[in-house]
Amino acid sequence: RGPNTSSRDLKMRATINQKLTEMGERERLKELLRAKLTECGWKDQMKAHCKEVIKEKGLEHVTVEDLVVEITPKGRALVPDSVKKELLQRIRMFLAQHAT
Amino acid sequence: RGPNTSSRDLKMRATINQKLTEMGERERLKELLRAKLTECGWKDQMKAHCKEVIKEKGLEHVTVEDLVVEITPKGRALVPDSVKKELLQRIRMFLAQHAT
Amino acid sequence: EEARRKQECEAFLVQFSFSLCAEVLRDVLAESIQQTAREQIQEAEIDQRELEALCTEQVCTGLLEETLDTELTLLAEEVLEAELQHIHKYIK
Repeated sequence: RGPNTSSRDLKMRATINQKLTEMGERERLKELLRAKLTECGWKDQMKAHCKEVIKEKGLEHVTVEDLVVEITPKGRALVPDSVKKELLQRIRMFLAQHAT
Repeated sequence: RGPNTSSRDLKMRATINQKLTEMGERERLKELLRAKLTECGWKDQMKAHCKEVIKEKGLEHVTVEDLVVEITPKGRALVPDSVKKELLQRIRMFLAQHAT
Repeated sequence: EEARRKQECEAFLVQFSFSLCAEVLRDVLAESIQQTAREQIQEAEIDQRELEALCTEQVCTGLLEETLDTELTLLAEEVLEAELQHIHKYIK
């Protein structure tokens, strides 16, 4: 890719990002993901995992920060592929409609 | 509450009791309670009640054990709420001051 | 040239889709994990306080009953003894 391609990419990126924000699509994507995470049981699994960690370490030895560090790997791993695919699909649809 | 509540309860009660005993507070609380029971007239009431029971049953038919069984319900019922509250308050204060 | 541009644009959109997807996932997961951890710590703290309050009351009741049992036994012994002595005196 030459320098022109790169600057064109940057320009396109900025334009799409602006559109995503202005049209509220970025927030809607986040909202969709939050809803899907609840719906697929991810949130309940995370709650249960938090409870396990607190029980194991003892409440007096756990801060919110510790807990976040402890549960994050599982939190990432537990997102179903179907949810990721749906999110990607929705992004593609938006781009197909608005990125000309 | 979950199924582990019972063991958690036992553990916590044991910890509280241990703290009270180790630091001599348990004995001090009993002492305070005895003083309060005398002060509020409970002891005099119970003495009178003992005499009534003995009179009613006949001295020759009453043992210490019988008498204790007979007077216990009234003995518990006659403890003023203010005395119970003060005791609880004092335990709470002690635990708050000696929280780990 | 047109075909090349179109191809480049499509490649860009594919790449952009993936990066946006990853970005949304990262943000939402970070926020949700933080929120869940905070809520669960709070819930555990409330639970702990409730348990402490309950156990303190139970210990208080235990201490009260123990003291009452001792006091009532002493009282019963004392009164019974006094009554017996009274009778003995009377008989003599």
